[in-house]
Amino acid sequence: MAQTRDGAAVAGARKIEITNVNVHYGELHVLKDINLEIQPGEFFAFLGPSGCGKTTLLRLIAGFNNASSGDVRVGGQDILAMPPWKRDVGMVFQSYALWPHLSVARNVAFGLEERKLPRDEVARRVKAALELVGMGHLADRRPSQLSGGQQQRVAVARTIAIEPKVLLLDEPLSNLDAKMRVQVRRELRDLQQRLNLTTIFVTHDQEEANAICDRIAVFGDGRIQQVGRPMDLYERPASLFVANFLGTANILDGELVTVDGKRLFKVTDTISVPVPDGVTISPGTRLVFRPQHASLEDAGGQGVRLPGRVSNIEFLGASVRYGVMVGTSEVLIDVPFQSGASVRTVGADVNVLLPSDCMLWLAE
Amino acid sequence: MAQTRDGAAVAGARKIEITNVNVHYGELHVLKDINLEIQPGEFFAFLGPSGCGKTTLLRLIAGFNNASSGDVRVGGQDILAMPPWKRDVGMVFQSYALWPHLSVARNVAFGLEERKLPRDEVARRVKAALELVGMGHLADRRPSQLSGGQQQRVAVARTIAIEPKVLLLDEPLSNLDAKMRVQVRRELRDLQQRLNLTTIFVTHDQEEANAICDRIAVFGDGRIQQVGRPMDLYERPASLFVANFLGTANILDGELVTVDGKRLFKVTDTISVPVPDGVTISPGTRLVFRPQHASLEDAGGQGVRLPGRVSNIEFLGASVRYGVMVGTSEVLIDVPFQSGASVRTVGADVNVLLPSDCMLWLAE
Amino acid sequence: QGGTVTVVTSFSKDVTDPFKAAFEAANPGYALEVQNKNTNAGVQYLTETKANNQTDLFWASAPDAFHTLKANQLLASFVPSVEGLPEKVGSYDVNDPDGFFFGFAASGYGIMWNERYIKANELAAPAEWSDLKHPQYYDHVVMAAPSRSGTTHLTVETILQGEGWDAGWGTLKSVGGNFQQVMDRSFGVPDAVNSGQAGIGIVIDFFAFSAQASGFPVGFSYPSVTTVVPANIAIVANAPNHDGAEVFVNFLLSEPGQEVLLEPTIRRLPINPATYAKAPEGFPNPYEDARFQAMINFNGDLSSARSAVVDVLFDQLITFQLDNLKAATRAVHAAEAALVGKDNAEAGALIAEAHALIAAMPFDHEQAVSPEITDAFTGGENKTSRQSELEQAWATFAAENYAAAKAKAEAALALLS
Amino acid sequence: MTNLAIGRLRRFSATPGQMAVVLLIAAFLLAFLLVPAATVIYVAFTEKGTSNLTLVNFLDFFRNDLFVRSFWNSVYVSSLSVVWATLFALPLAVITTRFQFRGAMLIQTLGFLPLIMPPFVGAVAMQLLFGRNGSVNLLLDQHLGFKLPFMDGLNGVVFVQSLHYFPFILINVSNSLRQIDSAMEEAAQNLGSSGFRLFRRIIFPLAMPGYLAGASLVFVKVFDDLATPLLLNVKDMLAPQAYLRVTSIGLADPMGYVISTILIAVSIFAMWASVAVMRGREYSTVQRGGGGLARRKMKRGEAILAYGAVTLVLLLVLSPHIGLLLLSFATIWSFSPLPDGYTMANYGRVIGESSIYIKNTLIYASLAGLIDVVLGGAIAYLVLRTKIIGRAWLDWAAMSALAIPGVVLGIGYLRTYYGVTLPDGTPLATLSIMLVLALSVRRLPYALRACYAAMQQISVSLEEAAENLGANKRRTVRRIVLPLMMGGILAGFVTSFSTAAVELSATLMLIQSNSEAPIAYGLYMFMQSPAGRGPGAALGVIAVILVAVCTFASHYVIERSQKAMGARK
Ligand SMILES: Nc1ncnc2c1ncn2[C@@H]1O[C@H](COP(=O)(O)OP(=O)(O)OP(=O)(O)O)[C@@H](O)[C@H]1O
Ligand SMILES: Nc1ncnc2c1ncn2[C@@H]1O[C@H](COP(=O)(O)OP(=O)(O)OP(=O)(O)O)[C@@H](O)[C@H]1O
Ligand SMILES: [Mg+2]
Ligand SMILES: [Mg+2]
Repeated sequence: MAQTRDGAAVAGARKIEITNVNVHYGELHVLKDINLEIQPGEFFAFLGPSGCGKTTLLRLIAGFNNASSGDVRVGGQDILAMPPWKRDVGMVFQSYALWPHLSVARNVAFGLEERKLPRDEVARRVKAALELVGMGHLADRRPSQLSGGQQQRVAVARTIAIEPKVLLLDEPLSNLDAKMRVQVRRELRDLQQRLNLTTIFVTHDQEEANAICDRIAVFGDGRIQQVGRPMDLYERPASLFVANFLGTANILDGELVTVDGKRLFKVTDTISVPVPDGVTISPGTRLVFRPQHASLEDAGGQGVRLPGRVSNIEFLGASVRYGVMVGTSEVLIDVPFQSGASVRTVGADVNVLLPSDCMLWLAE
Repeated sequence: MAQTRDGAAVAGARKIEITNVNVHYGELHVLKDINLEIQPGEFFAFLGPSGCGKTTLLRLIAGFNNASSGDVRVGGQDILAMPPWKRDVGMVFQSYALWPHLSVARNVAFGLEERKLPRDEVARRVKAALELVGMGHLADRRPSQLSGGQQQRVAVARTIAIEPKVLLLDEPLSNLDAKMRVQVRRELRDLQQRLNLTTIFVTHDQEEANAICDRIAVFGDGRIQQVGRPMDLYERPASLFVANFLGTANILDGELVTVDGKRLFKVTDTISVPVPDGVTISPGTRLVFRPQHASLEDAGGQGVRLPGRVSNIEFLGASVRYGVMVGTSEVLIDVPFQSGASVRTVGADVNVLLPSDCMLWLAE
Repeated sequence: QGGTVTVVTSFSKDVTDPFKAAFEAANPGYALEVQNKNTNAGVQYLTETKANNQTDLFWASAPDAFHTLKANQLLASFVPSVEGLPEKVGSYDVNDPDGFFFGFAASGYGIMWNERYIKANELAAPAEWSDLKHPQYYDHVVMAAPSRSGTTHLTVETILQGEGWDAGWGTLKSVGGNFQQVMDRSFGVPDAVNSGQAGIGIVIDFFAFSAQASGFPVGFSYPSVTTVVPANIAIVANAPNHDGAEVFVNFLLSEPGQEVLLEPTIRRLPINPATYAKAPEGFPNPYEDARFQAMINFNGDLSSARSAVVDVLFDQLITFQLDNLKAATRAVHAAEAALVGKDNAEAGALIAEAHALIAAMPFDHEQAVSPEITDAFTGGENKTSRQSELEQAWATFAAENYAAAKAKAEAALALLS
Repeated sequence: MTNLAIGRLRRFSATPGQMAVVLLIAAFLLAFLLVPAATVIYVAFTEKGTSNLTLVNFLDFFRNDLFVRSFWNSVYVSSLSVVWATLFALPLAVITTRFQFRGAMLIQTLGFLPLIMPPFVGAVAMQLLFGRNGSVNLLLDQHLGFKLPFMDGLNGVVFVQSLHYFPFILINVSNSLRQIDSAMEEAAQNLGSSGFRLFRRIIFPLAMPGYLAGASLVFVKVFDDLATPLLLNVKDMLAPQAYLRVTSIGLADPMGYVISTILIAVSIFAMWASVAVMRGREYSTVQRGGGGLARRKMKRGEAILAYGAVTLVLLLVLSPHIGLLLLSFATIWSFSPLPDGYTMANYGRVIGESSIYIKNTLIYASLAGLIDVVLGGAIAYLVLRTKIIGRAWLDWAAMSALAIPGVVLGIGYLRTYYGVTLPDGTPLATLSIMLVLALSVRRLPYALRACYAAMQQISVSLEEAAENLGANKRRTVRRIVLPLMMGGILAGFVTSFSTAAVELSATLMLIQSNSEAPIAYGLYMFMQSPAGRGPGAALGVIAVILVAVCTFASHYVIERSQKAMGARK
């Protein structure tokens, strides 16, 4: 399980309270009644589809958007009336926003110089921040002479150099390769722990969110859909939207029928799944399960068997993802990949084995 | 296994041949002796750490960099002397490069208008391209009114709208959420198949590269380290660099000792691994294996057992990643995660079980 | 049928418009096309366009411009049909002896002042040239540079010929010590006086008359020794409408043409004596007023021989040395004021030396026309140094003398206090 | 080896289209600037009275105290004028472009007016207000018993020049500021920067192309300007010295042209220096899609301060126009704080004749402005976006126009083109198109610098994207570059247009008839007589209003296109 912090407020860490916030861009209602409480020193993630308002909320906290209503408190202080430069909220911009006229080192030094730190202190911290993102050797370049990923790392370094009390990271690792990403996010996590920063991290990489975040808020359509610890969200999504958004989910539509007093979820005429007791099925409720929770063997084991035919095979590295036509829907099944193990071929008839404790019954 | 194309040249598809290319930025030698042949209609990926020269090579093909030596042929034609606009090579820029003064629709229409297509044809194709990336409803916005991911999708739409013979995609999906990314990359793959485009795709997401690309070139330090089909690269990396870069790899250092006439790879004083016959061990050779190829049970099974202690646990969604201290190195072991299954705790003593056919012996 | 008569002139709209109207009314079928350029630009324009001349007439004040044009064969000779025109006005010939240009009006030089200005500064209205040397006018007087204004050049030359080379320069420098500024165009002088930026200006009469006519609070007086200068018109060589040009010249010299000069916005002295009959009360008449006859012998040849020398001398000794000259003059004024009522021979001698230093000239009147010097300005063969070297030498001479004069005056002042 | 050579070759080669443009521009500059100017200025290199080539005249220049003093005076005045102009311009530019500020457009227009001060009238009006017996000093003397020498000596020239030419900085900096992606500012604020420090460290450096364009124009223009020092009767500066020498009859000596040559050399050096400062720097801020161009709201205190500053600066810089307006309604204004009486008669006198002047002015100035932005844009593009050999020479040649006095150019035109005639015998030089060409050559530097600054701020990747989608260079320029630098182009057009509208010296030399004359010529004719002063002022007011309306219109367009670029919020 991911290590989760116990959330105890450490001296200096700031709590972020967002109450009933609404944000409009002109006519467009972008954030709708956002309520969120982020604990002091928490590493918090925003997840959500493209364009759902994550950046907008970060910009609001940093002071670059106006709320049409609602309150934002940081460390107990209402900050909406405060100018951005007084908030001590560091933000890594999604667009980097590096200054083209300054070298990498001077970009990073900027915030420190604004804080009037002594020169050698500035130099030391610039160096440290750049080392942290593996950019120490390019300190004298101009941003335009850097690759995309290098620019992104400078943007990260520039913000963490000032060690703000609140750190807002807007997809700070999207243009980095996996190795670098893991490395930088570890460093970020360490820094956050060491300095006890309250951190909000926007990412599209769920694995990343799971790996380093204490809690996650899932955004959808300008609202917060669910807030919780990574595993909870994955295991107990509150809605179809969340289930679907967090990791791949197979979703089977069907209707409730009662045969011989037993409740069945009828997917097709020939395929039905028994509904466990205590589950309420209303119209619109779907059967949801994860690809890696089902398996393809017809070997014994508790659970439901759905007959199907392999329609697609994708190699994911550590596992093989089979697309299996069950009735008219394709479900995805991940099978761990073992070197030399035999791989089924497209068109093969298989049974999808579904452990009953892995079945979720969710409505929109 | 991923479906691979058979690479037969279909009419119209262009082959890309890169011969002995060197590129400098001033003094900096960025690309070193690049040789690469990309088959007509192939979906080809560039993988490599940040700053290794992927974008540089794409820009060279598109006509925005100069080679200090070497040749680039597209469809048999030397294109280095050709101006960019005659190359029919569509590129999605890593920085998007959307035009701020034009609306989304006009951004996308640009290339079509340049081709002097009739108006309704332009409108139709703009619509189609925007729909393809899920941006149909925002056609009238200006780029500055879009979220980061939306901008990125417009950049993709703008390039695919012109259906160029060669498509260069420079991290076109990095700012999209997983769902959207899967959807768009499917569409890209379909388009590529349908129009038989030769496509180069730069990505940092190895899963992505594995899932949709026919072949991958791994870049490192301005050179091509290895070219091959995804599974081959994963299974048979040519070097430590590639093994390490493609997916997580556990790397154990050690030295060859011969005990009782049997060759052993001595990792620590107490831990040694028998070296299979036919493997040559030179100084610098390491033992490499993938986290998901090892397991933690001490249940029977062929292979090598390394004693260790759980030092870290990370939840990855579909599986749990254990860090296990073996001697002085930490190795990572992925164990598929089953809801309700018991999870080991940090500090527990375990054995790492290593099937002998999963061991790789690689030098730098 | 008469066609368009094109005239290049330096006269302002206020002058040309009434003439245009009167001429076109008197000569139906003719149209007067006025191209307004300042005198120098006009001369240069004619010079540059001579190959394909499109201009019929050149019409301006400064006689030297006409001399230049004549020398470059850019003018056509002509005998006007108008009768009864005099030969001379004041000490000047009215017309070019060779018939290349004709005086159509005369203007006298005098002193113009702003009534409000002199009242506010408690100055007396000056009447004579010599008054302008008086310390009370320090920093109140303006004048145009002779190098920039042909009419001013004539005035300077008149003074030099009238008083002699050394005495003339002495007067000029004494007055110059009271200058506020030296203007680079003749109209700048009345402009400064009209607006009250300067109190007193040395100007041609009509500037003052027309300013008075426009309502400005200015006064004007002719000094008892004054000079009157003609304003001229000439037909350009190869004029496209030569006949029309002749018609205009004749009109200009005829009575109807001359009467236009009496308009309040123009106010120049007609050249045709008959016209004075129609002049308003108090209008000066150079043919009867004795003051204009005072200086009879104006040597035109001498004037043109040394014109460049005089202009450059004026600039180097006064215009570009104004700060030094003023500083010396101020010191002398202070010393003289302190000396009043005291008997201090030593101080008196020092002051006299200071005066002499200010008045001193780098060379005498004979050298002024010697080929060694004049050729430096024309590029002739006899020059011993280039113009720029001469200028540098004269400027140094002036600067050193003024500094020395200042030192002497200050020494005198120290003795007196 | 050969490959390497090909690589090099590729880098330096240009498309045939670009070559053609270079040749065309070079031909234009040669025909309408260099050759005409050379026909006059070559005298500098000859011995007087002969046509022997010599450099002795330049030696004389440095041996002559007056010239050396003039040189340093000019340097002093130009440098100080840049400082003051900067102080006037920056607050206006920042407040009106980076903040939500009511009346921003109006202020931009008003701040621009000083540039369109017609000759003579401006100086007269200034003297009436600030002269040693101007309104201010008369009032001071009356009430406080002392006077301030605003307009005396070199510092007077600095005062007038910085008021006159600060719009160069204003308009170019404003345009640069408009181009700065708001994310640049936000990132700085996020890191704790605000207020003046934010301006000094981020905003101003990013607006550097515009500032350098403006400041170098001010420097060079003041260095080369002869009218203002002469009208203030300061003669020991370089440009007046050149003018006095060139225009005095009988002084056909080479020194005037030697000074002109030195003026040109200094101007080119200053331009070179301003470009050298920017070399190797990046200013394009459009990254990853661009964040839009937000304008901040001002807080109450800030707003009061801002309005106060703006009002103060405007009052100061518009004082000549206020004076002009008073003068145009005045009966008599002499040695008094205000005119004696007011009348409409001056307007009555000019209204009839002004329509022809207005028409001509509009035609000439807008044609000249158009030619200028076309040439300026093309040169800027060649310099910044291509590697064609000699592109910098085009730049410098065009800039040298600043230093060539109008009379010299006018004479040069007559010398070069009067002999050339149309089939019907009309000399080429008498066509009014020649006047337009002369005006456009003289104002080309303004448009060029504006276009140059604008282009420096456009990210090259935007052009690359267009080429990648099949647009060739020409189409890329038309569809991407031009729209993006529209603000700069308009800025250039407005400066060229409005200053061409009041240009006099070349006009006076080339104008052929009243019916073809522009308004500046009309002004000149009036301002030569005492009675003409009022009507002249009235005509001046008409000219100012006319140009102001055009300026306002183009600001309106800039503003709208900026809105279209999509401001956040
Ligand atoms: N204009 C430039 N001048 C000098 N060096 C440059 C320039 N542009 C890029 N580089 C350097 O060249 C190298 C390759 O850059 P490139 O953009 O090709 O990397 P990349 O593989 O695309 O990296 P990323 O994944 O981070 O985008 C980098 O180390 C970068 O710093
Ligand atoms: N200036 C603007 N004017 C109008 N709408 C805007 C503006 N900026 C953003 N939007 C819209 O607001 C919504 C939220 O944008 P936001 O940038 O917060 O999304 P996001 O969650 O960060 O998305 P992404 O993951 O793609 O970056 C989007 O639908 C976007 O189109
Ligand atoms: Mg975002
Ligand atoms: Mg890249």
